[in-house]
Amino acid sequence: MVHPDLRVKIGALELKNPVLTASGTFGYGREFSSLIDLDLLGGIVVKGVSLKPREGNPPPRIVETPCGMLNAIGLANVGLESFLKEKLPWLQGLNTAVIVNIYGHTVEEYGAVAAGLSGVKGISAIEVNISCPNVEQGGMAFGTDPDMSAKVTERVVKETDKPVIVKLSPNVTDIRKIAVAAADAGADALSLTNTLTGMAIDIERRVPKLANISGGLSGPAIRPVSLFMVHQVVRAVKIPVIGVGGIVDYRDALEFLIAGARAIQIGTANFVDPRASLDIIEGLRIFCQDKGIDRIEDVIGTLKI
Amino acid sequence: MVHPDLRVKIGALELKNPVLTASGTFGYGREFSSLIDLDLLGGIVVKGVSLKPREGNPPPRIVETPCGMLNAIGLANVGLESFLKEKLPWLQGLNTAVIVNIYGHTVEEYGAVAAGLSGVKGISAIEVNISCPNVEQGGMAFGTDPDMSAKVTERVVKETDKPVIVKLSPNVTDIRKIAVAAADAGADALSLTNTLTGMAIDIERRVPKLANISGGLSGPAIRPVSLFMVHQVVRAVKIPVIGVGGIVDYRDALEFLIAGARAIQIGTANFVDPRASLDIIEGLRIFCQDKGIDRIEDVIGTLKI
Amino acid sequence: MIEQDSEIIFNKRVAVDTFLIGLKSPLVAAEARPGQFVMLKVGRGMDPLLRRPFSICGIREENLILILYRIVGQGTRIMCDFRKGESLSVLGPLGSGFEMPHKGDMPILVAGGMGIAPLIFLASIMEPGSFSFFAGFGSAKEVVATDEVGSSGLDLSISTDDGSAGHRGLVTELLENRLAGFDGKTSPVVFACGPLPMLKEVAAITLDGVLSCQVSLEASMACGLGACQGCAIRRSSEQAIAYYHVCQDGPVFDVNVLDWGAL
Amino acid sequence: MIEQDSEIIFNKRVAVDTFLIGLKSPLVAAEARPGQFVMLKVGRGMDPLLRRPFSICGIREENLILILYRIVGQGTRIMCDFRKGESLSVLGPLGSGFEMPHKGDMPILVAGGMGIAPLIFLASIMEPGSFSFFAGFGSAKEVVATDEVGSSGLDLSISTDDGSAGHRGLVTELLENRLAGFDGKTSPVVFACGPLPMLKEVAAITLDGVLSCQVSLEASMACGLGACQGCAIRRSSEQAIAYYHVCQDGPVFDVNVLDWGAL
Ligand SMILES: Cc1cc2nc3c(=O)[nH]c(=O)nc-3n(C[C@H](O)[C@H](O)[C@H](O)COP(=O)(O)OP(=O)(O)OC[C@H]3O[C@@H](n4cnc5c(N)ncnc54)[C@H](O)[C@@H]3O)c2cc1C
Ligand SMILES: Cc1cc2nc3c(=O)[nH]c(=O)nc-3n(C[C@H](O)[C@H](O)[C@H](O)COP(=O)(O)OP(=O)(O)OC[C@H]3O[C@@H](n4cnc5c(N)ncnc54)[C@H](O)[C@@H]3O)c2cc1C
Ligand SMILES: Cc1cc2nc3c(=O)[nH]c(=O)nc-3n(C[C@H](O)[C@H](O)[C@H](O)COP(=O)(O)O)c2cc1C
Ligand SMILES: Cc1cc2nc3c(=O)[nH]c(=O)nc-3n(C[C@H](O)[C@H](O)[C@H](O)COP(=O)(O)O)c2cc1C
Ligand code: FES
Ligand code: FES
Repeated sequence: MVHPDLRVKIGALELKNPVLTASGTFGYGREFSSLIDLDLLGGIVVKGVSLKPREGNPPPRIVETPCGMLNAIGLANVGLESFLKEKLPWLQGLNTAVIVNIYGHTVEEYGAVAAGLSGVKGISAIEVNISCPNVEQGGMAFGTDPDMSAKVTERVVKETDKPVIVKLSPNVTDIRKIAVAAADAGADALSLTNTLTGMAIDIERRVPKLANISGGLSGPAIRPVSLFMVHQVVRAVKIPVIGVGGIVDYRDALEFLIAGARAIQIGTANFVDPRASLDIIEGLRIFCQDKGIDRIEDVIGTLKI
Repeated sequence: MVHPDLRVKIGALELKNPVLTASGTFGYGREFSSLIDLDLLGGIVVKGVSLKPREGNPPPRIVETPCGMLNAIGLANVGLESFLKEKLPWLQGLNTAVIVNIYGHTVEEYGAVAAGLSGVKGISAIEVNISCPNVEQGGMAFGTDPDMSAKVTERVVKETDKPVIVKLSPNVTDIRKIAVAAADAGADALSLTNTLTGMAIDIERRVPKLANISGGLSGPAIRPVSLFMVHQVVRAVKIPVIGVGGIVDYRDALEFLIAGARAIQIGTANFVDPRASLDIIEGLRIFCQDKGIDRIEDVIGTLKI
Repeated sequence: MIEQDSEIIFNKRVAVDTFLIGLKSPLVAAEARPGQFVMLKVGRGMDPLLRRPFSICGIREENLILILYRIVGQGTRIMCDFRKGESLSVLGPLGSGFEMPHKGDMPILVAGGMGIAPLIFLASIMEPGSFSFFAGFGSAKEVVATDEVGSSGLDLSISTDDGSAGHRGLVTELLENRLAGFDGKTSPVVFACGPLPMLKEVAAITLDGVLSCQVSLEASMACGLGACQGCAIRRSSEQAIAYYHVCQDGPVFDVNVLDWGAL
Repeated sequence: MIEQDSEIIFNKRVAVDTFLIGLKSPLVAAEARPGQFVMLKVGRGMDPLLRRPFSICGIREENLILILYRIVGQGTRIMCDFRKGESLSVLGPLGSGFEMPHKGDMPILVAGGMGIAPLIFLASIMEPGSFSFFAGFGSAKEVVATDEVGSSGLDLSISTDDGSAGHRGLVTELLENRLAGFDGKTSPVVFACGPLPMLKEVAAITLDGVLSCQVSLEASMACGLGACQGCAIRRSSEQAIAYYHVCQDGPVFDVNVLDWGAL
């Protein structure tokens, strides 16, 4: 049997395989470099970068929940300048797609970060995290409002020459509305989902377990929710969709690909098993071989309903 | 140490303890009667009753997911008439609160079921499931729209003399809006949450694992999401809130009580362990004893933030 | 019906990927009839979450229930690591069980794979020699030796898909051969359990020949108690409520009451 | 740093609710320094999901790492059931480790409860008699005998909260007594690990006395690699990035660099 072709295209972005690591769960790649060969990955989505450095939320920042975890890191990051100076050069030495996840507190900030990454060598695409609080609009998240999602998308697309992936929040009544808004505003692709908002309480001390009160739920627990949203969005927009949420093995990855995602991201699973993404790539390869499938592209969107 | 007082009041409804069994997970009570003493429960919420009998969705109807399960039962039930004739008489023999969960496809249907239960002996309250598709409005669920939620609530309140509990869907951008709408429309209490919508795919056959394509996610996986919504709603409305979602032991129950829920419902845990609700009652009792708490009421809403 | 923590008395491999577990569950054992099943809590944490249904394969020494199982996924993989002395929550006995054959009937037991489990229990309470027992497996290494499962002396005719043991071919062929030999003096009554394709074939054969036949079915289950309505299966007749619940109305059904086309 | 499946060579109870597990992890063992830790995958399914951090308590026979742990919750309860021959994924060695004392320093090791684990490792590579070692426990039945953990001959002074073994009172009292005895010729350097209240007291004592002191801290961790930023802990100084990450910048910190008020 020939070696199956795992390459996928996300619009203009070509990946050697459909497996990316999710933002915030893989640092800047380097943290995992002594454990796995990063060049085998389809790509790395780095931790969200903001215009200015951010210290993040006070601890405790994480807590485990059944088959999942809550995090309230608070988008701690080194900021655009340090990212370009201290983190990017190392990433440029890799032979895999590097996607930079960005966020801002205002449309302008999003634009400024996108502009700062525009034209920079070694960045394959920009992923726009629109699931963070919008201070301008009184604390509502951009990602829960179609108009604001469109505004952010438009601005980022205008400011950069890179493919723009808009990352959607699952905490909405109808994710298709946000998806369509972002697509119409010029997004090249969508990734979904980010975390579901959740909470846990310390019953002894009667305080929230996270200093931030609530946090984002990730891990296998949320997989059915993310998968359903991917299923819905794939049928609502024409641009490519990247599936994220609770994927821990190649079978989970296949669920998203079959539903129509053109690539997938591995988040929390990286903590459980640093080799998870490589094992998934290997699993997809073997699956294709066993089934006599030449190209992983032939699996994408093959759900029968 | 004195015996702690576990009684709680949900408006006019008095419960011997805050532990109810959740609709759809406990049948009509009788299914569990040879396993546990139902009279020890705070109450039983029976399977959703509709005006006419419903056969439900084709199988497969359930599938397990990490720390949870998806169900697409399709609200199979015997219908109002048979419920009153065949199921209720047995329930009337119990010494615990019986709450009847109802749903309809139109506002009128909700009203008709509520009217049919009005004045009937042995029914302590009505729980209105507004998380099902609204055929009149083109398939959107009542429970995701504040106006429709208010309309259904108003009608049910008008048609019955029983306390009305409105059960909210978590599949919304801001559950507080729906909660406020239902409260303003006259609901006596709210219960939340129902299931999160999710999906699973059979990768061998490339079909959804549920015949209905999507289903409702329940179980420990969703607990952080339900808890956060309870936390939010308790702070947004003045009427009592009942917490539901992923509770499997007394510690989970305490998280909801501390967040401000005045009672809790046990759903999926009944399948895992038919004694779950009784163990939770016992756990709450021992917790109170150990901490020297006289009344469980003193635990409710004691979250420090 | 009861839910009780039950001590594992043994858990031994009896064929490839196939184990027999003995659970000390006196109250379940006292009530159990062939065709009934139990729901076992196999996970220690909450993953896997739900109980797993297993037919009762036999009762030993009044208080032991035997379960024959094959490793197919997460839950059964956990089970095979269980050791003597550990304990497990057993919920049961559940479901309806087989209706026993009448005097003068000639019972024919037809098993596919793990479908042998409830039929071993059924056979164990019937007169030796008074029935036929056919069991199909994939290959010789999957064949469960009946003396391994405490039913020594059971006269079993085996088929395997690859012919590595017994008849080469389908177990339904053994059934058909046997039926061809009937003289009309005794009436054959069929008891079948196994994978769906096999049961469909058994249904076709017995419906066609207007023979009495009971099949034991599987379905995804959450409660096992008739409470969740998760285990629905389509009835043949057109009635207000179109579904049976496998856990409560079954798992054993008369072949006539099901909508075989919808299965 | 490496991730590898490691065979369990033994897993024995050494005090009440306290176990010592020996894992065959040659690559981790080869690199490990006192104060470093490993992340163990303890769940078989996905509940519990995350790895659990444990200090390395010692290295034996070049390829065995020892972990001393106490049952406190779901993960450690699963661990204590692990048996010889099973295996476990080990990720490590992680973190910075202790900075070794200089010649002429007088090391004082101060442990509370399971905080003894990394200090046993530290003591094992220091000259016998060249340091003091104080360990506090709740009561006698929690006391870990050092020869049980392969460090026989280790001269340990014990305190217990209830006085059932050794000094009655806090282990920090033993530290204070010892410090009172210093003559100024040698400089005491303190190494401490234990529950936060104890570490705060050690910090107060050593900061007050302007003594060199390293503490090993705990935090909730997801990755252990510096990738998730989950294990943040407030720095004392005012800088652009206000947090250290316990997994990467620690778990061992100089007492001066932390914001003890925020802990
Ligand atoms: C009434 C009844 C009696 C049964 N008796 C026995 C018995 O005596 N011995 C025995 O070995 N098994 C029996 N089964 C099947 C047994 O319940 C499943 O094999 C078991 O639940 C699988 O659990 P798992 O976690 O290992 O597999 P999972 O990880 O849950 O699933 C692994 C694979 O097996 C399939 N599968 C899971 N459950 C079933 C099922 N109920 N029917 C068909 N396929 C399934 C899944 O679709 C999946 O492909 C019975 C089932 C029922 C409903
Ligand atoms: C760097 C480091 C080294 C450690 N070394 C050891 C060691 O050598 N031996 C040992 O027994 N333990 C050690 N611990 C603590 C150990 O990681 C926890 O006891 C373990 O993770 C608990 O897992 P669990 O599933 O049993 O408990 P859980 O069910 O997760 O929690 C049970 C209870 O313990 C508390 N708890 C859980 N984790 C921690 C933690 N990290 N710190 C404080 N409280 C916690 C929880 O809040 C909860 O109240 C170390 C922790 C760190 C961060
Ligand atoms: C610790 C942590 C930090 C995260 N940080 C970011 C981030 O900076 N930007 C972002 O878009 N998503 C972030 N996410 C979300 C993940 O990228 C991913 O969407 C989510 O975790 C769901 O995938 P999973 O279930 O595979 O983890 C973070 C998730 C975790 C667990
Ligand atoms: C099989 C099943 C059937 C259900 N049927 C109903 C129903 O008829 N009406 C309703 O309001 N909720 C129904 N629910 C939702 C539960 O009452 C509960 O809100 C939900 O399962 C979350 O709680 P849990 O995580 O404890 O199960 C059903 C849930 C399950 C699992
Ligand atoms: S499994 Fe719940 S009704 Fe059959
Ligand atoms: S545990 Fe992830 S950064 Fe420390």
